[in-house]
Amino acid sequence: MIEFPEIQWLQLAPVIIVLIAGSIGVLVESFAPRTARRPIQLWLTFGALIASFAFIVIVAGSFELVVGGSMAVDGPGLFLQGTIVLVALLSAFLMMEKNLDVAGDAFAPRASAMPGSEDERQFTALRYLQTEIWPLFLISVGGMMLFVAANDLLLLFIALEMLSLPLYILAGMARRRRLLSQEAAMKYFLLGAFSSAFFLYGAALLYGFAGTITFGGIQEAITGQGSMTPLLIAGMGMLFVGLLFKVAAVPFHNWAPDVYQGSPTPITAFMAAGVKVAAFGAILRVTYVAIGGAAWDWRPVLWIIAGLTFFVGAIVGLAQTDLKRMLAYSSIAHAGFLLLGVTALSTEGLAATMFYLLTYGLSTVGAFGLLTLVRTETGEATSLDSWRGLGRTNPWVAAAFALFLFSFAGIPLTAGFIGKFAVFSAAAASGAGWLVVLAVIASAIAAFFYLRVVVVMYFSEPTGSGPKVVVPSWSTKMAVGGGVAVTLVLGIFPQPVLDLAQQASIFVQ
Amino acid sequence: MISLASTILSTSDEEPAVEPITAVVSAAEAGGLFEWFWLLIAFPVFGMLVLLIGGRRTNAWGHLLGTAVVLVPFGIGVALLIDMMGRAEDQRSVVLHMWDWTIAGNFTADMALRLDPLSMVFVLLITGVGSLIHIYSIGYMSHDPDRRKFFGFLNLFIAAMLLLVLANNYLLLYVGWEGVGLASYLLVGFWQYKNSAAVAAKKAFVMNRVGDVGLSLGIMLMFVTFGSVAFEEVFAAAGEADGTVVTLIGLALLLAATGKSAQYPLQAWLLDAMEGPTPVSALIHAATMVTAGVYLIVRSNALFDLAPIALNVVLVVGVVTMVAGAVIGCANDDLKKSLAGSTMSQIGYMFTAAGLGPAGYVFAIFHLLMHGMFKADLFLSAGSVMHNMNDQLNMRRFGALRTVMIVTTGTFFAGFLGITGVPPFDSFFSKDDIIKSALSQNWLAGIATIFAAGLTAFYMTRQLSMTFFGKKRWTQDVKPKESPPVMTVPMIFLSAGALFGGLTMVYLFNLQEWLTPITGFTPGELPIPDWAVEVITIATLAIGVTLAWRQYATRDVPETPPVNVTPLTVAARKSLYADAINEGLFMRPGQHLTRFLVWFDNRGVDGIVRGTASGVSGLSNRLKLLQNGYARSYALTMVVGVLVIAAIFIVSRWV
Amino acid sequence: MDPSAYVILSGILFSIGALGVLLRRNAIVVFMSVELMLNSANLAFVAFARMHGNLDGQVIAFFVMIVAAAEVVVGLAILMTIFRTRRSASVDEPSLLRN
Amino acid sequence: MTLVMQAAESSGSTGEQVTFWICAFLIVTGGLGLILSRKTVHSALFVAQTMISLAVLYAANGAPFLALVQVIVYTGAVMMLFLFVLMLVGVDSSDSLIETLKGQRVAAILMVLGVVVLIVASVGGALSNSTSLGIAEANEEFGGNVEGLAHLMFTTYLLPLQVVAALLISAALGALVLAHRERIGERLDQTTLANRRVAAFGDGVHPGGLPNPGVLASSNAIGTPALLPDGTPTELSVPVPLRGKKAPEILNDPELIKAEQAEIESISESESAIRDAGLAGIGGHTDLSDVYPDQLDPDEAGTGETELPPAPDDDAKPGDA
Repeated sequence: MIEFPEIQWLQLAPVIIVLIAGSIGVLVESFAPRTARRPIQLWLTFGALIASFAFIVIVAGSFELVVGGSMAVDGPGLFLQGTIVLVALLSAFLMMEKNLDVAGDAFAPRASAMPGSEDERQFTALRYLQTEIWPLFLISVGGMMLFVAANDLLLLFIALEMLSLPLYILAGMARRRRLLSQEAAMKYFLLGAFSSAFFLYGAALLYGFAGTITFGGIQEAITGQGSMTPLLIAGMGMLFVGLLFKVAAVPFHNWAPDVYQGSPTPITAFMAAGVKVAAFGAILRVTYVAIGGAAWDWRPVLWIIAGLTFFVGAIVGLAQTDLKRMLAYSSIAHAGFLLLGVTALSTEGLAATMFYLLTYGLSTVGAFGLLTLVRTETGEATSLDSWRGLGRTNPWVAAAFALFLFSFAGIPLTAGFIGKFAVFSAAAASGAGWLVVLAVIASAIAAFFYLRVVVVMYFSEPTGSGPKVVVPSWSTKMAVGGGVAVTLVLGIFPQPVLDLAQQASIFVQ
Repeated sequence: MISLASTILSTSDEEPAVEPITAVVSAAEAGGLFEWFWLLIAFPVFGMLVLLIGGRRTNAWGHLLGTAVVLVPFGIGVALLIDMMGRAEDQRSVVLHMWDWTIAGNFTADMALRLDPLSMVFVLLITGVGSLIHIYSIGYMSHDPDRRKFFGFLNLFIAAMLLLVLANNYLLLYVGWEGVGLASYLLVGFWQYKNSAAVAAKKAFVMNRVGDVGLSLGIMLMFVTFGSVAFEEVFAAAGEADGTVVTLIGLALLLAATGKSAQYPLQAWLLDAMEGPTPVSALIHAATMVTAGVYLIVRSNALFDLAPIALNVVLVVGVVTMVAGAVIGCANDDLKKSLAGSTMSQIGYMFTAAGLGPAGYVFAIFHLLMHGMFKADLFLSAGSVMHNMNDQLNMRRFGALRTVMIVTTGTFFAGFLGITGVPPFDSFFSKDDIIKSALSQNWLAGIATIFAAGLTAFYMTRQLSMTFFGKKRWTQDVKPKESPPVMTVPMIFLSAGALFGGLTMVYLFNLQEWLTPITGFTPGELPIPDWAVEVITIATLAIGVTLAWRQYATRDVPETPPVNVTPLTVAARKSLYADAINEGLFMRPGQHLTRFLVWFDNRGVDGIVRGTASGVSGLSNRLKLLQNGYARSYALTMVVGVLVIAAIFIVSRWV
Repeated sequence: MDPSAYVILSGILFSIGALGVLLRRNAIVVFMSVELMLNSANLAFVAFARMHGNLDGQVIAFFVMIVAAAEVVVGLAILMTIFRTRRSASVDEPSLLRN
Repeated sequence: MTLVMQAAESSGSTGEQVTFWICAFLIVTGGLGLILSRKTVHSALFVAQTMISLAVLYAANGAPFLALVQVIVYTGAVMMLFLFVLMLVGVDSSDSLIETLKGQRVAAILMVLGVVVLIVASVGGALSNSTSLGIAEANEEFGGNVEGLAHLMFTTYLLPLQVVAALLISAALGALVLAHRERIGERLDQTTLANRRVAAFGDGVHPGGLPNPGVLASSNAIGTPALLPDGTPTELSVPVPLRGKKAPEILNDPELIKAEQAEIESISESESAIRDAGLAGIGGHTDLSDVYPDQLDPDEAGTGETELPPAPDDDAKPGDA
């Protein structure tokens, strides 16, 4: 007789709400009349995200494994789930923007219509919008929330695919420059599937090593390890490939600039922020809970990868002239700094990394949001030249972008500074002082390319004709404003959130 | 330089003749009037916010508000000074806690302000000179449509500078440090429509960033080593720390200081920064911001005392800049740029003094204070000239201005007396102290200071005579007249400072005694008698003045620079080839590194692979490799990554 | 029989799959290679399940099949959109995005 | 299957050995075949071979359920999907096996060899003296392999089972979004097309098929016009490029030639009218508002920058000339 495990509905509610809303969204697509779909989807999406956040607040303080131990509901999980929901909210504000493009939102009217075809022209003329993006988006958010809470390798793998598959699709749905967008989807899918094969094989080897796939079980097997250590090492290495791919760590970073550039910008924002938060959540849980006992083995790996990552990100970023690509390299560099926090393997390191993720995630969405504003007739103008003299022509846009760049560069009184400081000091305390010195140098290098943009915006003559800043609707303003607010407030009064991260920094075993 | 450094090392080990006074670092809690010293910062911040947010609505009265919010802190500063003077020596340092800034679990940066005799001196300098320059700017900028914005930026600068000197830890200091940098860029680039101004702002921006990297590195190292960045805790813990680390911190701070104070090798931006409005040059690039580096070093004296190597580097940097700046000052025909060279040289004096360790910290600050007054005076006078000569700055087009600009001539002459060190004016005291101190510690540095004093006399006499004496060499269209009182009155005040500041500080106030609790003081022993030093110095001055006077006042000055000149003059005119050196030394290698890494990331992997595959093939094949963006290449990189990870595992476990 | 034989076979299969991804340009072949890699992981799971004497490995293999099926669907859909636009199934063809 | 199962039960038997080596051979050759085949369809068949061999090995390892699922899902569904797409893309599409990325091939082989060495070494090192517990006991615990799996799926792995549903939904939805071509406007069924053709007949466009060249004529060469029942030749039956070139006996008279040429002009115009009518709405150059005026939502249609172009001129009446 099967005894069903107890299902902790309350603790599961944040995830379930999002996933169910996504499923309902699919039904809406099937049954609601076409004109009613968008409002229904918007209500559904925002309602689900807000309700999910509310439930996260309600269950805050939970500390248990639920539904037979597959999933952990604990401080880090909930903190990062909250972060993901906030990132998703801001991204959703960007996705619903309809005022920027003369033809509608940032997505192709029908992704199935061939670029440049008569069909596409007709769909555009009819002002069709692809409302299926919303259920896809929600399922991806749900996957991310599971990814940071998964407590065994199977759920981890499923969550990985769940967050990725919708993103592969969404990446290929840009309204403008569709060939680039489709190419981005193709590359992202191909390399993503390749990396998840490595991930899965690593999981198989870890299962072979431990005889179980729960994180706790693997940890136990490590403490009592016998002759099977080679399996553990190989398993960890291949697992890392999958996880490091998602955070775009060097040498698994190649996809990021291409995919970020090709995807519709709201999706790039969601990808750059959300996937990074989720993947780092998973990396943290895996390293702390499952293979913490083998830290002696994997720490050097992460140290070297972190060093490579922030140096390549910072140095190659210098040569970029496209802002989207530049932000991609910036995100690579940030992945390096975050990995440094992971290697700390301490409560401080955990809290610092989570705080960093929160600030980085929200300001990244804001920064990409600003990229959608500067446009020409044919879409966004993301080359650095298009932003010349913006400080004079559009002081607010320039100021907000400068603030984000300052935060990315880690200049004091911005949230980025606090995050970097916290991560660096935690890493230094764990004995990676030399790497912290390198990281400071790398962030100084990175500061050059951030500040170059500031210089271009403020000290260059605006180009007379060419790209213009389009006035967005309230929703983009919300997204950018949210990013600005977080960057400023957490830069000056980080205390409460730091305390929260500190309190939340214990994993349930 | 090695011989110089070793000389310094050998002398600094000698036993001091008199018992040294060590620095006191502990501070009392704020109380009474002292609880309110945060208002010093609050006023200019308020002014800035009103002016920048208010926009055009504040056009009518913005400049008045901007001036008032600096004048009031000056009043507060004077009141605080009187209060402080009434206190016992160990009660003069106060700390005001604002809020705790927890940055990582175990680390709390106490966001606190600190007022002690050292910062008191700076507060008065900043607000005092600042007020006068604000008043002067009312007249100087009266025709500019964006005058209120200018005042907003000036207020931002004053607030950031006050924060810099009032911070109680390096982190808050860093905030102020970035703030003055920001204000400086904004003000240098204020006339953005001038391309040269925009370029200059960019240059200042980039070179300052190099220095700022030093500061952030130093702060990070401090935190890693001492677990804190507060002055008192760092200084207390520095004694137990590893000497190498302290030396590294010292060098990092020095890098920051050279960037901000335009010392070699990061000096090049200062001359270009003269593109900014003249009040900016006077306030930021002469009196206050550029001296922040000196403040940083003197403030960190407890660290530098433990790092003799770093201190020696400070000395070397100081001596080099002191002489080089003076040479640039001698050759430049642009009045403001010549003054900028002089500023570099004078700050070089301060660095030299600071590099002497406890024997010189006090004199570095003393000279800094004097310099703040006479250099501001000189710049404002230069601005007055420029204002009336249709914004020309070429001294070869001046001459005989004493006939039409009597007040300006007087104030410039007062500045001249102040800077050259004619007894009994400002530099006579401060420079004399530095020369003596240098001679007592290191005869080479001492001789350099005397030589630089002679150069100072030469270039100042050159400026004075080319501008105000000799024959008229004006262009057709200028009709110079005296500036309005709103400009001349501040100049007169500053002249008074330039003339009598030294006397006051020595006989009435006794700055040396006032500062020693903070900086410590170790008197040195002179190798030759006191009077002999003074006689030699004054003789050198006299030679400098005479040479310049004969060259530029008694003979005709050609209107175009002579071509057949010595190589030294050519070098000096080109700012000692600073730009070329910078380009060769920093920019080129940086670009090459970047290009190489980009190339490596894109094509290097393929390139290596190809090499193993088919050996060395022709360049034509290589060109095909330049295309990438192929998913399969990316996948290959990932597999390489797998092997890299495996290699690290194997190496770290079994090797 | 010794489980290591099965796992080594799976390792070889995995590598063949990886090689296919690296060498073939036709996107369909590349996808099939990825499927091969996933299948090799399944073989390892099944062999390890037998070694450890529990069914967890088999359940995971089952789930992997589901996920792989979903992945194939998405991948082929993306491939079809690209094919419709460019009339080519080569993964090298789309290389507009690069430095 | 039963044989294989029995082989598995008696662990270490020669039966399993034989099974393993045969399947291993098939698996590896299948994999290599995938890589080395020029034709994509051959690759697919090789993959199917590998998949089925794998199913056998699953069975040998005491996983009969998985073996069946492997056959049904992979060879049955996934491979069919692959083949289906293959047919769409072009079944005889073959890859040139020349490597375009310099050094990619050698590097890939070297790197992958490295990976093989690593896996084999670590697995060999770890499992060299391990003991296998055997799956038989676990299979029997709940009365069978399927029951055992079901038990795990509905207890320990309940949550993965539930969320995998969302994954499938998103995959299906995603594929629909990319692949489903939505129809705008009315469906072009036979009735509509016939009605349209008849309506065009009213304007003088011939509704039916055109007569073939040479019908009832003396020669069936492609340039010879057909004869109408009354015996007059009709140029309509001759392919357009050939018209007017080959009609030696009939069209010698210049008067007749002139008349004939006038007719030809009117005919080619009427033909283009036919083409327009037939292709409207399928992707020709006809405007949408003209063909489906009722589909335009007045609220949404008129507001955009992408204004619809003006209606085309309907004046191209065939009979005008």
